[in-house]
Amino acid sequence: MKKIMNQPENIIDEMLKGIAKANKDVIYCEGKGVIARREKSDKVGIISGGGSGHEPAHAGYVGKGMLDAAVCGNVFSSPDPERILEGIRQADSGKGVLMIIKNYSGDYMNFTMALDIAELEDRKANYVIVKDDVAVEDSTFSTGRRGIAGTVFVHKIAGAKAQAGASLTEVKETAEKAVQYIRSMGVALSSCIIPAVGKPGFVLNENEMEIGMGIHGEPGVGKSELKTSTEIAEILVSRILEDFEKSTSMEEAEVALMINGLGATPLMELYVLNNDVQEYLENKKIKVYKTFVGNYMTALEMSGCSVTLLKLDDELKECLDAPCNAPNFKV
Amino acid sequence: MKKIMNQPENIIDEMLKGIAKANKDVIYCEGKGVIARREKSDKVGIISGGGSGHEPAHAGYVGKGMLDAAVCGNVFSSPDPERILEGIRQADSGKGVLMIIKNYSGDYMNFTMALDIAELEDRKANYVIVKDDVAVEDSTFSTGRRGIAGTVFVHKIAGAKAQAGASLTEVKETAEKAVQYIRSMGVALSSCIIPAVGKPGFVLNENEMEIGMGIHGEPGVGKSELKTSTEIAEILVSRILEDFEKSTSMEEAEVALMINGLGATPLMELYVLNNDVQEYLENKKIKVYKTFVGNYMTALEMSGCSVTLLKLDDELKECLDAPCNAPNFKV
Amino acid sequence: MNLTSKDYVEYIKMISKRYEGCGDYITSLDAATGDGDHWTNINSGFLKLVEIADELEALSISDMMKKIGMTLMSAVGGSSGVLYGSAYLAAAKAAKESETITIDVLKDIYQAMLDAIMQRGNVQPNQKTMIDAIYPAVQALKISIADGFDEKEILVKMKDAALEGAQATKQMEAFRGRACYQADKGVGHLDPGAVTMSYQIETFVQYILTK
Amino acid sequence: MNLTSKDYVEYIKMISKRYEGCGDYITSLDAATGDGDHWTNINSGFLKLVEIADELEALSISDMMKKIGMTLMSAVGGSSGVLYGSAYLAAAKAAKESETITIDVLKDIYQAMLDAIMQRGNVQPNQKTMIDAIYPAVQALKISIADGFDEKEILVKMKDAALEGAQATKQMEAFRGRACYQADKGVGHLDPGAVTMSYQIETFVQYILTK
Ligand SMILES: Nc1ncnc2c1ncn2[C@@H]1O[C@H](COP(=O)(O)OP(=O)(O)O)[C@@H](O)[C@H]1O
Ligand SMILES: Nc1ncnc2c1ncn2[C@@H]1O[C@H](COP(=O)(O)OP(=O)(O)O)[C@@H](O)[C@H]1O
Ligand SMILES: [Mg+2]
Ligand SMILES: [Mg+2]
Ligand SMILES: [Mg+2]
Ligand SMILES: [Mg+2]
Repeated sequence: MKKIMNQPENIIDEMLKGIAKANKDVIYCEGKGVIARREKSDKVGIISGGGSGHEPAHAGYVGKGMLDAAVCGNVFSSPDPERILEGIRQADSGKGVLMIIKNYSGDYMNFTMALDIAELEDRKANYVIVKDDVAVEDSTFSTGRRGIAGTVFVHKIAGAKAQAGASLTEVKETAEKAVQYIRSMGVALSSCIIPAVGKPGFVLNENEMEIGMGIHGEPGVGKSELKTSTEIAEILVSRILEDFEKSTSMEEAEVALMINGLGATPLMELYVLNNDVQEYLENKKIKVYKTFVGNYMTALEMSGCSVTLLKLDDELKECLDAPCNAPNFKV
Repeated sequence: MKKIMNQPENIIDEMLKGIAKANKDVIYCEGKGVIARREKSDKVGIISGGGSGHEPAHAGYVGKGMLDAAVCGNVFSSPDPERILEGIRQADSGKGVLMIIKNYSGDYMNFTMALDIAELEDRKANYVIVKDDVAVEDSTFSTGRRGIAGTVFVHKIAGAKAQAGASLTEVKETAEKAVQYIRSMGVALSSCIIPAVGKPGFVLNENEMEIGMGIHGEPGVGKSELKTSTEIAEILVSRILEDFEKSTSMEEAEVALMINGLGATPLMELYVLNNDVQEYLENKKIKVYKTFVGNYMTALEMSGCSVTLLKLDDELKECLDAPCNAPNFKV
Repeated sequence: MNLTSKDYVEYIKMISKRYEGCGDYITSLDAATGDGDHWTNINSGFLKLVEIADELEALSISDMMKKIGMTLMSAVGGSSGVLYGSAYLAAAKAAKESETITIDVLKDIYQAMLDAIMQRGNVQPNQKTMIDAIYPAVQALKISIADGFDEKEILVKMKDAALEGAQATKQMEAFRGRACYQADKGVGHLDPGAVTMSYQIETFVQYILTK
Repeated sequence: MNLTSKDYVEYIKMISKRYEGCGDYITSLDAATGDGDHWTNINSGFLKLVEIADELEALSISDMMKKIGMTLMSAVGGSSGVLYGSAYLAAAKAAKESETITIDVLKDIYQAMLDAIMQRGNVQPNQKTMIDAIYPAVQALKISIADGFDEKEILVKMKDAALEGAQATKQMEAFRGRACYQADKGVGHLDPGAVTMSYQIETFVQYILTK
């Protein structure tokens, strides 16, 4: 575990200071793990957050047209309700706040606890839960699917809707629609080390990959020998499309595509994969409206990637295209 | 060497296809390694390029306000003159083309050879050579300093100047000024593997770092034990400032700062370093006008970082702030 | 039994000591099925309580429980922070009128804690969580009070139920939390949260019995 | 000697064969002081020439040299592509009027190649580059022609000078190319470009002498 850092226990605080020093449009609420927009605006507030280690998620998405605040916990650890409450306060202009939660029970519990307290302060707040990872079976009984890179699209959609002046109910409705229309899946070529654990969550041989892992070093649904980019594209996209088809037709669909790097994978490889994914989609007569290639939702120094599709309609397109000033999602 | 790819010999071609598929504003000139803007504009053309493996450099900087074309060779291998000539042709609207060359003798020879041929075609072209790496002694006798991450600032400055309608001579002059005002230096925590070589250019123990290495896996000026972020900030910035002082005063200077990741280093660490670098600069009473944190000039899967300072005057500030539409440098 | 705030704080110190001594073991449990931070979370939370022991001692039972809840919630983070936080906040409500902790107050407090965790976590027993230690303990407590056992017997039955419950998680499949993403749903591994919860209850009983 | 284009193409085939056989060795030289691709570069370039052998054979000496230069420049890439490209383009100019390659034409061709590389690379002898093989070879060629040696002796002297020159790079410090970024400037290692250049010259001489 080799890192550019000082005392490990200060890494999140120092990171957040570094973020605020890099971006004059945000402030860092020290001791609260919150990065918030400096400019307050008269609209529904949008916040997101969760454990750290996924940078640029979530602080890199704070900016006009996207998030009003990001609440950051320790590495892969949900922030506590007090921090989230601070995020809600920062984002609330009186029109209410929408919280975008990734579907982990730790996040769910902390965010909803904060919501309970916020309501005691007479604040309006509500939430959507992103569960885009099709590697895991969906379920209403257990926690079900994880939220992974697709969350970034929900930030963008909700942010644009709020910026356009929609009410909390409307913003939530559109964000919910986006959640319904997003599917992701990933493969890892190497794991990552959570400082507290000190050893990787799974170990891969030189010619192995892990299919369908999460973004916290937890193992996936299975190992396989390392496949070519063309094969990886097929494994991921076919599974995603299959899952879409259970609830919505993908015939002649238009989509936004995200090829997301998990942290240590060179952009070169992400572009090679993009080439294969787009060819696969073209063969399936699915039209790619917009493509995003880069490190959007990472897992420390994990190498590998995920593919996300967001099925678009006119409203979602408009939200996706709306101007955005967040450092890591400029439109 | 684990990579998301198909046949290794096709990786550059497939990457460039993937880039063109991700960005509808550019075209890929197949067989020529050139990514060029689709929209041609009546201004001085700006091109850059070199070996691949530095993504998003250089194709990610093709866009309105920055490069008109990027010429891409094989991994860490200069593109040949024919490819560069294609880049010149793509960028030339009749007002001439400025080539931004990183100071490697391979690049220098291929770009100037292309320039000789371009002149036979009655095209006006000229070049600047970026040599920002203060780890290596400067020299008029040998090749001297390498060009590294600071090159991205030169792209931006020259691109803005050209966009503003300046002549080839004027664009070159401003770009030269930027080159004079840029210094960089880096450390690596792990090396990278050039596919053709199959083994890393240097090997580091678990508690070692390499100071002042280049961006091709070549070793640096020395190894040391792994230092803290605060110490790394001091090592790099003090050396950069010392070097500035040889030719220009840094008292009360204003600078643009780039904290560049080499490919596999999590953003978290880059922000921690940013925090330390900015504190160091504050103590030295140097004002940071703008900060860029991210993977701008990488070396495959190398982990580590570089720090770049660009000393600013009014003209350079204006150029830095000018709108820019390149996917990896949106302003 | 008849505990004051001062007594409860003594117990907090005792459990914190115990946690300090079992770091590697608990960490290894969470590393096997989760993200490995459960011990760091819970240990840092109780260390924080020990730091503010003087302040806690001076409070009423209810206010002390509330302060413990708020402290754990913000100091611990993750899943267990909010769950313990919710539990102690609920305990504060249940103990609103109580000047000391008698066996009946204890029953109300534990019941409130159990309900709060089940509600916040949206879990049932047998889903491989900390509930599987506290749920059987509360059942044992209620039944043996109703059956008229003496206090010592009641407490021992409660403690045994908690320890057995924690051991039983080994065979369970996880439905919540990180373990449910494992291919085997964590079967074959103890749930770290259930183990630390059983320590809470065991140490509490030991404290009273050796007092 | 009196070589036609066909002869020269036979020599190209011979040197390409030789390169094919020494991949590991040349790669290890460039891996030690550079980026390890020199053999891939040069080998792929000459394979390309062998592929278009029929086309080359049919050209005049000058046109053949030009075609070789253009082909190497675009097929090889890196430093050696543009250097060999420049060299052969210069050779094409020098051989403009020549129908065959005599010893005097050879002298002009090699001199032109040497000048082109030195100019394009901005290098002098003793700077640890391919120049250090071709420069002494051209010197030997010129002197031994002037001294009136017979052709065989001239060729052998030229070849020996090239081989010795390549060996001498081991002690030199690099001023250009990647080796100059090494802390020791590459001292103690042969320059890969000088070695492959010496093979060019040696094989050329062998071809003529065994023809
Ligand atoms: N939804 C839930 N309801 C009840 N307990 C839960 C729930 N989710 C997790 N837990 C408990 O929390 C423990 C893990 O706590 P901890 O490691 O501190 O948090 P995290 O899982 O966020 O890293 C699990 O062992 C389990 O007992
Ligand atoms: N400026 C130069 N002038 C002459 N020869 C050079 C120069 N730079 C490099 N070389 C030669 O090129 C060889 C390396 O070629 P190659 O590995 O194909 O290119 P690259 O260095 O671009 O990877 C060196 O060994 C050296 O002989
Ligand atoms: Mg955790
Ligand atoms: Mg090379
Ligand atoms: Mg945990
Ligand atoms: Mg080389």
